[in-house]
Amino acid sequence: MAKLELVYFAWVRERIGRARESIETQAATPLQLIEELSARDERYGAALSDVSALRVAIDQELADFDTKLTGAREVAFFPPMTGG
Amino acid sequence: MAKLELVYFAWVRERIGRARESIETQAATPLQLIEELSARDERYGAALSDVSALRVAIDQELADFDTKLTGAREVAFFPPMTGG
Amino acid sequence: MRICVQSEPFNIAKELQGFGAGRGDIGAVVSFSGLVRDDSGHLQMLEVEHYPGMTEKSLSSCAQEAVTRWELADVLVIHRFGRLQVGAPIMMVATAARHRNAAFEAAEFLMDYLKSRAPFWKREITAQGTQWVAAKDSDEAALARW
Amino acid sequence: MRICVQSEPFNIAKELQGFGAGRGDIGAVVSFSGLVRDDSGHLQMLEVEHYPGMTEKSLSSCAQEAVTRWELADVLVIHRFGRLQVGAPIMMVATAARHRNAAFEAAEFLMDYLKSRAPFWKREITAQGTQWVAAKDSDEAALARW
Repeated sequence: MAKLELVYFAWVRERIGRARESIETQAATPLQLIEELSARDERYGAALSDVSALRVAIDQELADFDTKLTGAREVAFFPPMTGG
Repeated sequence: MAKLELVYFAWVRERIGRARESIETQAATPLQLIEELSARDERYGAALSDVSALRVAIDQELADFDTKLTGAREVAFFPPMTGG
Repeated sequence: MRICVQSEPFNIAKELQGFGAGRGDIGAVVSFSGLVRDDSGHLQMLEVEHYPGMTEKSLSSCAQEAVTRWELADVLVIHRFGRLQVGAPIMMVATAARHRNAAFEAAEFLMDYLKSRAPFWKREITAQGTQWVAAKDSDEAALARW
Repeated sequence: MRICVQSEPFNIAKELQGFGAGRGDIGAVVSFSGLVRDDSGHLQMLEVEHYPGMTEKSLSSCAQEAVTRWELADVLVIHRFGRLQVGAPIMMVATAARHRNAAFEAAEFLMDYLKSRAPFWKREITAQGTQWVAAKDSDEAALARW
């Protein structure tokens, strides 16, 4: 089991109902992490099930949903950015 | 015979040796005007013979060397612009 | 190079003061500023959320990439977060280069990257409620040209 | 719209002060400034000659064309003539529009037209003498895209 800090932004944060949390997980990728979270509570499913509408960052770098989480400390889920 | 104000800029002005002059001419186009001037004095030939290196404006609007001079009051010869 | 992520308002002209000035190797300075626009006539505020830490990192690496690709003499990026009023500047970039094409291209590159790669999210606040601004496919597509 | 043809030096930041500010219909402001560059290390001054009367007319019609094509909310053009020091601004354009692409494109259009269509001629003054700056084919070619 690895310890991970999860952070959420914008409507992902609103749907999950919190901005951050620490979890223990065996997930090897963000996609597995989403499956694991969605099994725990339906709020995660509502926020994270459609990955085409999501972005993920691992340790503050944009990543793919099948990037390995090995060694990761912080994973962030959020909608496509709208800066500028 | 029409009366025309001629103005010159940059190295055209330097080669002709003056910035402006009033002339009487029968030239129907800037090209004919150049031929007429060149016949008068070799300085005009030195300044104006290579029209590919020149631009012409009629009454302060860029024009072609075969544009009709009918009604024109001011004709300017100068090198390609280098503003900006 | 100067990267600012701030909640404080800023003045475009003031930030540009002295940028690229007094040197012999800069021929072109370009600036772009994005302002809070109110298309509906009902916008009260724009709220910008961001990801502290990642924001600074992504803006810096984007600016660094621009400096390398276009040999910029200087680059400036400012982006606000928090609540912004209609008409207020949200962000700005400025580039200084030897030639104008480099300065223009680098500024457009910075904007395109920042739009789709820097972790900011906008929310419109009106009397009727709040709404997250949706990302545009055209913004993502704009990255393809670089 | 503001068009200035002047021998006096100007300050880019100061001229931009308030440009496009305090409105709800402007989302993007772009500025471009051209500065006197010294590539050889021997430039003492840059001298800019112009065609009084035609200069103002050509800058105005160029700005008017940009406003029409890109629905600009505002446009600013300043161009100096006379003797300019190394590092000093020669000219600037600024555009304000609803969207960023319009503001960027209009600014580049103004620059491309101004370079090849406005009656300015530059001459470099060095200790060795003076030399007229030659027009670049690439500047003329740049007009083709509009």
